Amino acid sequence: MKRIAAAALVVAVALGLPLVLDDSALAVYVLLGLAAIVTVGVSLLMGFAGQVSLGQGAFYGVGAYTAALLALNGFPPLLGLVAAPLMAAVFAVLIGMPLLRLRGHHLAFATLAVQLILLSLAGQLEFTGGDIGLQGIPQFGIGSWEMDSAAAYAWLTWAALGLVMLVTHHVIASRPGRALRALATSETAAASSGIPVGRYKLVVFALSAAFAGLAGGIYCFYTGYVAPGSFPVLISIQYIVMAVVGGLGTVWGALAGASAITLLVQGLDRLAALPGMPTYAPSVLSYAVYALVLIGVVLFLPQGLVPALTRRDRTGRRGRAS
Amino acid sequence: MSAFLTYLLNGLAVGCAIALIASGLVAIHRVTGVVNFAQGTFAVVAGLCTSSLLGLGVPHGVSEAAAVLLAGVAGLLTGLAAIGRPGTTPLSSLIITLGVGVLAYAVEIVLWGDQPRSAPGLAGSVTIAGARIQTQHLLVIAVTAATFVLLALFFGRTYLGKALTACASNPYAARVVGIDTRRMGLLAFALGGLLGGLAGVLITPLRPISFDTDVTLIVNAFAAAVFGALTRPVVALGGALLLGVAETMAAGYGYGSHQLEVALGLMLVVMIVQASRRSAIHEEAV
Amino acid sequence: MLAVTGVSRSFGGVYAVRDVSLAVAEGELCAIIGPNGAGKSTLFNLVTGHLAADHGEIAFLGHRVDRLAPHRRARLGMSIVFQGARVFRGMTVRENVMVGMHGRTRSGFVSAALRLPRHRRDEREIGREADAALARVGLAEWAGRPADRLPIGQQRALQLARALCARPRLLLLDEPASGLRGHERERLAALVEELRADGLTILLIEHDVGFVTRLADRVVVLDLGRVIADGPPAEIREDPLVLAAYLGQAS
Amino acid sequence: GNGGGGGGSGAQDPIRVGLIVSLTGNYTPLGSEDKKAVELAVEQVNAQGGLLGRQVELVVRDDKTAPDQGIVAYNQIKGEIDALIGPVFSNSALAIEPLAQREKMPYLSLAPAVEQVEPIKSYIFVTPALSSMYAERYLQYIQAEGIKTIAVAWDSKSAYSVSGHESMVALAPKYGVTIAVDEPYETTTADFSPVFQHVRDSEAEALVFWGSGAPGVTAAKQYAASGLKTPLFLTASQASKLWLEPMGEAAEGMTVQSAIGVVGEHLPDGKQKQVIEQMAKPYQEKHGYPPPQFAQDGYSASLLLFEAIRKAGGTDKEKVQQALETMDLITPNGRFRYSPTDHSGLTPEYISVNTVRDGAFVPTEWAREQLTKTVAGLG
Amino acid sequence: MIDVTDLVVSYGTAIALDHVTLAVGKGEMVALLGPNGAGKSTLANTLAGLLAPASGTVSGTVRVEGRLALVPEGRQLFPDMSVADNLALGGWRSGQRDPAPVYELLPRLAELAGRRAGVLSGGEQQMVAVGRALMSRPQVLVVDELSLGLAPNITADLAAHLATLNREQGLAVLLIEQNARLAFELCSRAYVLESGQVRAEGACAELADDPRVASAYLGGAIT
Ligand SMILES: Nc1ncnc2c1ncn2[C@@H]1O[C@H](COP(=O)(O)OP(=O)(O)OP(=O)(O)O)[C@@H](O)[C@H]1O
Ligand SMILES: Nc1ncnc2c1ncn2[C@@H]1O[C@H](COP(=O)(O)OP(=O)(O)OP(=O)(O)O)[C@@H](O)[C@H]1O
Ligand SMILES: [Mg+2]
Ligand SMILES: [Mg+2]
Repeated sequence: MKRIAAAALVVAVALGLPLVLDDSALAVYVLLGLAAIVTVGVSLLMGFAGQVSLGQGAFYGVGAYTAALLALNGFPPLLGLVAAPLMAAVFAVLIGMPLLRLRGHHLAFATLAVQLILLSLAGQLEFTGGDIGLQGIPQFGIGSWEMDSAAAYAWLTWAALGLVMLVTHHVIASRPGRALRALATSETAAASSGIPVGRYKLVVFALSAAFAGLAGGIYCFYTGYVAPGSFPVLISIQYIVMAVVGGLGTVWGALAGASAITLLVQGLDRLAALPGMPTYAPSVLSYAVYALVLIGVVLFLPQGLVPALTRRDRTGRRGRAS
Repeated sequence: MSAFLTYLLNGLAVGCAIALIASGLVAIHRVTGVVNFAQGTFAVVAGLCTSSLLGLGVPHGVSEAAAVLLAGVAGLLTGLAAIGRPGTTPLSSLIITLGVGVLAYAVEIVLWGDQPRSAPGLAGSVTIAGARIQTQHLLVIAVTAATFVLLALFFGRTYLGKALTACASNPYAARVVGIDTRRMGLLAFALGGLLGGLAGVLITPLRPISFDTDVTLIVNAFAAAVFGALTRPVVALGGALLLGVAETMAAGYGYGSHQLEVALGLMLVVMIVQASRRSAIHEEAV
Repeated sequence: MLAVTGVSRSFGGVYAVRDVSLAVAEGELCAIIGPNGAGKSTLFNLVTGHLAADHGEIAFLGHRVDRLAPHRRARLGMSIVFQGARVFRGMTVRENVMVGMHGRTRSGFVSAALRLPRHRRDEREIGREADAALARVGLAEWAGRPADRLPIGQQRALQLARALCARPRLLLLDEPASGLRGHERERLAALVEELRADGLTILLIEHDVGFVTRLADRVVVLDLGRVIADGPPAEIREDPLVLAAYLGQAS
Repeated sequence: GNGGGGGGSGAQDPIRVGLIVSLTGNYTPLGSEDKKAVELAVEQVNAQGGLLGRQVELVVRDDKTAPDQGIVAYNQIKGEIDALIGPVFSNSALAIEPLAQREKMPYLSLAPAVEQVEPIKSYIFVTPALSSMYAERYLQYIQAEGIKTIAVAWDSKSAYSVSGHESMVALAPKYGVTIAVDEPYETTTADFSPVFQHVRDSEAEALVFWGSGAPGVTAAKQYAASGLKTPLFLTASQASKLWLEPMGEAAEGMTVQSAIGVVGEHLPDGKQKQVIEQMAKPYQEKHGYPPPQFAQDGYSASLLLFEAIRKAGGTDKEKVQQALETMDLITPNGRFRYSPTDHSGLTPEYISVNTVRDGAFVPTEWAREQLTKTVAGLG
Repeated sequence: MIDVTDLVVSYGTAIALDHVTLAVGKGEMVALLGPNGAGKSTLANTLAGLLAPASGTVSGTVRVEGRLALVPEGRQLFPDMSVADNLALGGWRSGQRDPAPVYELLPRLAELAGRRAGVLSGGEQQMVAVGRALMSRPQVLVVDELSLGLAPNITADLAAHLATLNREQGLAVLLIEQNARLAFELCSRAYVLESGQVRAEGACAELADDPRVASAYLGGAIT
């Protein structure tokens, strides 16, 4: 009961915030929501199914380019937004078929390589606008209604995040979710229980890609511009950091991690921009302080933020059981 | 023919430079199970440090040695952060090394500024059977060959090397037989630092180094190291050479703007073929 | 029910299983014994599909299964309890056992994500079945605990519950009693007898000769990858080949 | 300055200029130079009593070399600034562009991408010379040197060199030049021997190398070691100590383009030289090295913006935009003449072609003549 | 050799050993019985210094570096190293690196010397684990399951060998063993641990007569 109340509170705050935030805070709010969407996928993939992807940014990019290209070619934006996650998922299935034979670090490298290759291609191909990217993407809208306020994008983003979290929550607590968690420990034992390991890995890979693709679709309409520079490899690593900091293996961890990292980065940025800061303030603050906080959190809360906050609750229960 | 040889030799040299960074990754992972994302940083620190020392008039040799030692110390400090606290999982350690890499940006910018630096190395070039290659490249090849022979002997043949390997193979068992895994881990990080530093001082004359060059360095090295399952130096060397030669060959035979795709794609294919030969039951076997 | 014909498997020059043929009849409890490294576990892996045979045929319920993936064979009704503990980390005991039902239910990602009625129905059934299996192996009061923190004995019981949850036709047990103490061993034996009485076909690997003698209808002895003896327990205990290779002067 | 002497201007609000550049991430080395230069320009104008009697205040934000962070930064400051000097990373610049245009924010971009001003958006202006100008200038030089066949190497991952290469291909026939070898490479390329090998096997009389950052040094060093006799022509990205220092002796005799500001000391006295020195001297004093190209871009952008505000007589955004569109100003980058049909303002005449001599860039004979002609008209 | 007084060990909030007092004298072989989850492995790990006690003391020769060897629960080999290397590392403390004596005892291991330990069969791994512990020439050996997965003849050989070492070199042994009969045959004394507490202790002969111990550990039709 307490959990439902807490969740309801979070939802109310999330939906209420766009009403009170100004444009600059809204921009952060939207990007935070988008990062959280991708991170939920990373958390599902890593924390539950035990597969590592260092190339989640690639799916983000595929989603963004898909929506952008459709919109620029005159298709309705809604179609672009629906196609973004689908295309990302299809792409994930295509590359996943060979790549998911790899495990652990090999898979991590393979996904990283895919992102590098994709970025390289996007930077050179004609129809993706090369290194300059695609400009002038129309606003999102349905029919004649056009979405042109940042608050509307915030709602869209956070509604998508809510959807993604709900789907994830439903999946992990069900038959397919248990199968995913099982194959993370032992593929052989999972197969012996009748789980089609290869297919499940592919599906979860595609699902997490679809999340990233959805975020990418929203991103492209929100910024009106996509370019290879929007999806650097570092962004994929950032998602993993967010998932780990928030706590792998919990749905809320992704949101907590994305929020913590985004707000930390923005906070340090504001601090560095204060008048009277020395010239090296931006680099020192955004590198050194960020790094120290990150190291501190990982060292002292190795399970991540959410498990650390809810631990008391759980140890209590375990104590009673024994 | 001489064109082919040129591409081959230069590709090998490029691969060797990658291999040197990869060697540190392998050394650290083999002992601690940690993928050290700060490995590129060690090279950058050493590179920047050499350029400063040379600029101050410190002679060649001394500058490079000092820089390599400094990188070794950086490695040790990284190790203290990454594995010093008991109970840190390899994934947490990985994130910590990422953090250390970012922290290093700040230190490097304050000490050396944000502009790229370079250092003079061996000038000139050598002609081998009609193929020209920079002298510095030859030096890289020679040092890499020596390093890998020593590493392979150390890990494969010496008792200490085996004890180090045991630490990551099964940390609990290592403690059962009395190996101090933490101390061994720190030793590995220091070794990784030295290897990274060695790579840094050799590369700096070839390409300018700035605080964020570590990303480029680590990506290639990671590819090579993963090729060797992050534990086998000689296979990692093979991966690095494959990467280097594939790049120059791609450029040489008409895919100059798709070098990266060709090289990475080739590595992926080889890895997937290797993987489909193994079955899950063996990988899970304890 | 299970027919293994002329199956071989080698690992880089080491013959783990060579030219083994074995037929198990419906309802039979067949034990496989043999020295360490004789190829018993390898044979199990070949039967369940975790390893591919170099030569030979395997038929189950009249179908050739050699080319089927492990999960397909599981769905046909094979369940295995591995030699090593393979519990799923990060899941509770009950969830671990629920995984066993996977092959017998159908609701997938879509119905889970949308919480369709079918999903609810399946979840209820899975839960019921898992609880029954837990009760049967005596793990009912451990249901909510994280599975990876269980003591060895309970982990073995958990694996058995998971296997039972799949309602198999053929159950393969690889040293199920190892690590169990007198009391628990006794309970396991009783459970196996009960399962057999229910008509389940069982293949059992075990080094505890007493355990085998009590339970098995038939004992197959492997040595160096080959079958060296096959017969009722009493006969096997006297077999000079078996005495020399396996039992030693101990029995 | 015409706003000098306004001692009592403290009562008036300062003029607030936004500056979004990369202070972290890949483009830090460029962004930090831009920042230094803009700060210098602001200091100078304030020391002269400010603009229209008002002090100029700089509001700096970091785009972290990422387009989305550029948008965040812009949203943060758009309410408080009167005009914007924008990112050096073209992806960031292009991401901010539609927002600035929609909100009628006068915006001087530091990124050289031609897409910013083609098609023209009324509030968007570019300060660095476009790569097409550098391409044309080189072709003029090549024609003057009597070279007929060239090889071109270009970084296929850099928009700047991709468009430079395209312009060169498009303009070559006009100057009677054939491109015999057309050689793409990648920013991460570590070995250029294939490029040199292909040039060696061809008829090319010169190799024009498009690229910036690390490849510029790596390739030039390897060129020196390769024993290739075909002369190497480098573009303006190499015209700084960042390239000269690591090259050392090996750079001697190589041909390098640059903006006019780099060779200020070789110009005849006059307005252009004066403007260049107005920046170069204090910059050198403050930071210990001559201003690199990016610094000159930043400084030029500041001068253009200040002049526009002066002409507009205030910070009314529409008036500033109009002032920019009729701008005619001499800056360290040369003479800018923006017009409603030209938002990049520069022409190839303000580009020099130099040889490296004793570790410094010295205009070639041809360039010296050309530049003298160019500046003669400026007074 | 081993002196444990009032030992308490816990995992987080769960107490695994609750004021355990126990001793193994020089040249003594002592059995440790108890149901699954009693805390036997926890005790073994604490003796080997791998777990820190929450309170209480562990003293005796155990504390002297290199005098105690442990055959850990679950074998715990170095899976991707060869059998020979696994054995050699067993001698890390003692400096003994020649596995010949172990090969003599367990000839099967000599055949497997070059094989990766991770791909061995369960029983073969157990042999390596026991061999590795013997490599360090300990004065005290703590065995967490001796016969686990071993063929009867091998178990018998090993038991005989331990008895010989005990007789000839005064090796002290703390034996945790699933087969209580075997344990009682081999040892002179035994402790019974239940729920982290010592419930019974005494000479094996006496304990075997205790009806509760007999029914729980020796009873039934199964041997
Ligand atoms: N992947 C592998 N590579 C090499 N050898 C292997 C591999 N798997 C098993 N073996 C070898 O094959 C032989 C048979 O192993 P298996 O596990 O089937 O034995 P087992 O009869 O189950 O023995 P135990 O009773 O000890 O469990 C052993 O000698 C083992 O070392
Ligand atoms: N890492 C751990 N974290 C939490 N609890 C643990 C852990 N390891 C063991 N326990 C608990 O401590 C208690 C004692 O476990 P221990 O492994 O010592 O038992 P044991 O007597 O060796 O059992 P077995 O006969 O099955 O080997 C058990 O209740 C177990 O669940
Ligand atoms: Mg076995
Ligand atoms: Mg135990």
